Amino acid sequence: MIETALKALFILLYATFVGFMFMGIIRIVTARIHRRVGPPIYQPILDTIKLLSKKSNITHGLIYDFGILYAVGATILAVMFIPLGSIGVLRAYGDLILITFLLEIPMLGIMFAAMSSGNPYAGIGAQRALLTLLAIQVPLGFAIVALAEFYGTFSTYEIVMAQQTMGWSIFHFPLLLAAIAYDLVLQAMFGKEPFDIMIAPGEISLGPMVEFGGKHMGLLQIQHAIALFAETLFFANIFLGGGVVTAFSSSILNTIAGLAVLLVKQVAVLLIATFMGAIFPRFTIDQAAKFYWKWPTIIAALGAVLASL
Amino acid sequence: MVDWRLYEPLINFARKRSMWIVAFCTGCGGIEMPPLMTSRYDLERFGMMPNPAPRMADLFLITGYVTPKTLKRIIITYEMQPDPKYVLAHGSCPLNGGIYWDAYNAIKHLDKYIPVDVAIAGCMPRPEAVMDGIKKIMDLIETGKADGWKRYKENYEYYKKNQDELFGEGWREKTARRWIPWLMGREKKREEE
Amino acid sequence: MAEEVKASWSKGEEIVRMLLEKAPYAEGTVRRERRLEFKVPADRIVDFLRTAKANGFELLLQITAVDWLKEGEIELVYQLFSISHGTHAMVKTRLPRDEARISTVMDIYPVAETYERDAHEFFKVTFEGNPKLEMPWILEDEDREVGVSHRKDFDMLGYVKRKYKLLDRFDEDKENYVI
Amino acid sequence: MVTQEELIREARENGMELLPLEKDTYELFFGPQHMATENYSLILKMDGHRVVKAIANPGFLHRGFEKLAEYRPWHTNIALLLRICVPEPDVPEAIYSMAVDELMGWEVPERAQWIRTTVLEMARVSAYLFWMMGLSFKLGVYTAGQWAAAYRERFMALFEELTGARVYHIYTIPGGVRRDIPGDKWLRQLRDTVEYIKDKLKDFDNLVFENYITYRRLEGIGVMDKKFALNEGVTGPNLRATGVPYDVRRADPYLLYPELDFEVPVLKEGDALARALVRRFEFEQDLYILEQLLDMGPPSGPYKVDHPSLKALPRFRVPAGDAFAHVEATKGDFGAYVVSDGGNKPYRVQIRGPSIAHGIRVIEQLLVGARLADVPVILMSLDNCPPDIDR
Repeated sequence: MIETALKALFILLYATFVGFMFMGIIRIVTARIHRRVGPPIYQPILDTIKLLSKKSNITHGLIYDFGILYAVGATILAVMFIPLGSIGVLRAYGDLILITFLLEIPMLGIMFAAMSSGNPYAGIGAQRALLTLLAIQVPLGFAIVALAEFYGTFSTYEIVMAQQTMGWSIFHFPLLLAAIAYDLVLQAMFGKEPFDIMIAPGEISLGPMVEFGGKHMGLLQIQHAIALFAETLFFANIFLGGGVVTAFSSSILNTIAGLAVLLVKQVAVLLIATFMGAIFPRFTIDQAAKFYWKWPTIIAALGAVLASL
Repeated sequence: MVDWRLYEPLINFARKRSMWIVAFCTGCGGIEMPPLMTSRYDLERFGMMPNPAPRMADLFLITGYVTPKTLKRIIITYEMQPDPKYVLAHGSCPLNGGIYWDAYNAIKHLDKYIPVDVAIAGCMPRPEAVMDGIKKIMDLIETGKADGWKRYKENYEYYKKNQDELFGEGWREKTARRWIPWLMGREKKREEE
Repeated sequence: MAEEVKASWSKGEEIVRMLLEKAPYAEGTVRRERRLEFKVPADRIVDFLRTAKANGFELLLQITAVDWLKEGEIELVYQLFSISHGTHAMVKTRLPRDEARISTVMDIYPVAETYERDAHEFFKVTFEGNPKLEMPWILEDEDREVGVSHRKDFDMLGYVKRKYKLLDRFDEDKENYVI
Repeated sequence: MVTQEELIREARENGMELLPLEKDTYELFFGPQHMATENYSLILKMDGHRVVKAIANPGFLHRGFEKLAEYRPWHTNIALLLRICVPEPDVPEAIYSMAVDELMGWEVPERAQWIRTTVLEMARVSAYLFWMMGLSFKLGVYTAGQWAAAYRERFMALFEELTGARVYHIYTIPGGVRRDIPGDKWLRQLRDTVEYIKDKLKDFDNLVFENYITYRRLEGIGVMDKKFALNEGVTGPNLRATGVPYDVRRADPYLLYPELDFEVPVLKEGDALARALVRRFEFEQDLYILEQLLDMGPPSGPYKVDHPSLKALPRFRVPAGDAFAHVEATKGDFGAYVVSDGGNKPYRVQIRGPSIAHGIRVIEQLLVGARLADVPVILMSLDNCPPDIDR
């Protein structure tokens, strides 16, 4: 029992810290593409400390506070379900679908809070966020179905283990298609161009986040960090082979090596998203929905069909 | 109870190195903001970035002259920002009117209406001068001397008196309602017919 | 030299002659190459602008109001530009200063609505038929009530002193200062 | 439970008026504290994400230039009037100086004309780079925007060496320019910069102007036709995007433009994409003009008129009369109307900014039916500059 609690604590701390580093990496890499120096890598941590230390001079009621906690809680729960190398706390038979679902829940929490603030920009942002969620469901579902068909299981842990013998998922053609579709979906989950429609600073002033100040925004930053970690980790696990290392005799060394392998894969996923975000303008919401229901859906569906054959 | 004063240096360091700016071009100094934020002078090195929403911003850059019409919005935006917040007046015009010293529609002394922490003189101040001003405000934050937000609370009567003298009593409601008849106008006429 | 200048002016003279034939109530002169000037009585301005638009003056660039305090008149200058002729034309008309009323030219050049709002705000010229004159434009309501305008008799320095509570150094005679 | 009638009656008794709210629409205050508008406000009535009605609310930048100019001597006004157009402050200087030149009856020396033309073209190029930055930021291609802002800095440095100031140059004065070109080194630097920017133009093409998503975003929004544009006083690239080849540099030539060889790009579609592309082609033409000017080289001679009144500026007087001068700015037709009564101060100065036509009626009409996401893009494609409107 204590061991599990310690594991959970470790996962939480590790996810938060690495998530913040990921946010720093995104900012630095973006700055280098812009030919700038960019902030130090620990900048997001400073931002969060500052935001948490601010005084709140306004609140919009219970839902406004609760929505944020809901988002943070859902993200932490998602992290607990994803196998982190050989460390895992919660495991369920159908956790492939569960995790996919849990990774989208935070958006709903943010939306509750945004809607209760009464700011029209937040309302528009929440509408856009909902539509984006709706748009990414279809390709996401097909990608998950392709995985489940190929490996014959809904368990993330078993998929990771199967990849150790069969090779990474992306080396199988049907799953490569699913991975491409999932990567396009990730772009929207990270909130990067061309699908950063819900925040769109030049259009609706950060959308749902427009009313959050001080501690609310600080908690959202933490949530964002953990979510970034969870999303990249999930992708690395199901498509890039996960981080299971059995080369060393000591299990601690194996774990550390597994984490390092995972870290490299996660950063790779992150960099692809950053590079894509740097060169594309933003879609409008209707164009984005049409796009998601067209190309990624076709690709993912093709993958699912090929996987089941 | 946790003694938060223990963490004061860390918090002050975070506040100093992570100032988010309200994206509000109040005057011609707005033209120097893009060079400051982009590749040439890159203020993101110091953790500063423009933020579209005033609710999570710390630093209010008053870029250039301020007209009464803008000042109303500046005051409202300033009051929307959560404490602690800092104001940096950019250029000669917020100091004493600058080149608009006899203009009927430019504020002459900004610090009568909202507290100003650091003022940068010049028209227009070079980006280096702005960076110098930002360095100054960072020092002030570290030593806890950037207390404009406290002054605004303590001397609210004084600031409110000056604001009311300039705009007339009840200017907030008046400004908020000013456009309602024109937005609704056409519909109202149709009902009368 | 003089003949060359004359030759380049001849096109302008042609346009003036053509317009004056259709609008005999106006006076027209050629100021220089590509600059024409017309003087029109205030009650015929709509007719004249309609004629001008039909004859190639497509763009209305600005409506300028000039306050001639000594004469007690306000001069309105309609800055027209003709893309087909490549010529700028000023159409000038004069109104009495106390009761500056003129009919709008919105139905000829719709953009005049904006310019007329501007002239109404700063020179208190009333354009009959413009629905948006009373709409808030640049000035705030409290300034409008006090009577801020760009007319020559508006005491700007006194107003600034009263409004912003400035020091006495602004009393210096501004006629005599040295740069 | 309180009924609606009771509420209205209670409000009337307390001296208030309740206006009927519509259920389907809501009001959105777009600016002035907004990233897409530069201290300019739009009041939008929205139905979902479509705009039903738009009202422009200018005046946040009004300083009363036209009144202030009557209180300042002729030369001091240059330091004042150039603040009207912040992205290209050389244009108000140039038109005011040209109008005063006409009143004085001065023929500006050739060297001064060359310098003025070069400065105007440099201002155009830097303003276009600034516009590219704005468009990229509004579209979301932050990379291109950052690059454009960095390239603009090269022109800022050149301006600084020529005039001594980065933004407000106060360089063109009646009768010529304030000081001479610093030397051949500056000309070489200008040529290098022009070649560098020309080289980098293809990066912008790849990132913005040939990008599939840009086309999707810009195509078919904010459409104007020829008749509408002429009626609404639209000038500059916005008018040329509707198929009217009106360029002040061709229609009413000034300075050295009659001797220069350049094209006036014209497109017919009249939508935001056409406006953006016209600007992009003009940017190329401006670089070409700068190259031509550099090939021509500055003619020798004085850089300003040799006139006794220029030596005692407080006594500088202008004969009575009026003059109109206009130039082609990146935003459109920028004009100045100057009236003198023979005194040492102007009797009346009116500056005609192109945005006074674009920013009020045109925007109010183009925005009806647009999506909220298109609002910043339409604003940017018209290159609306609020200080022009407010003055």
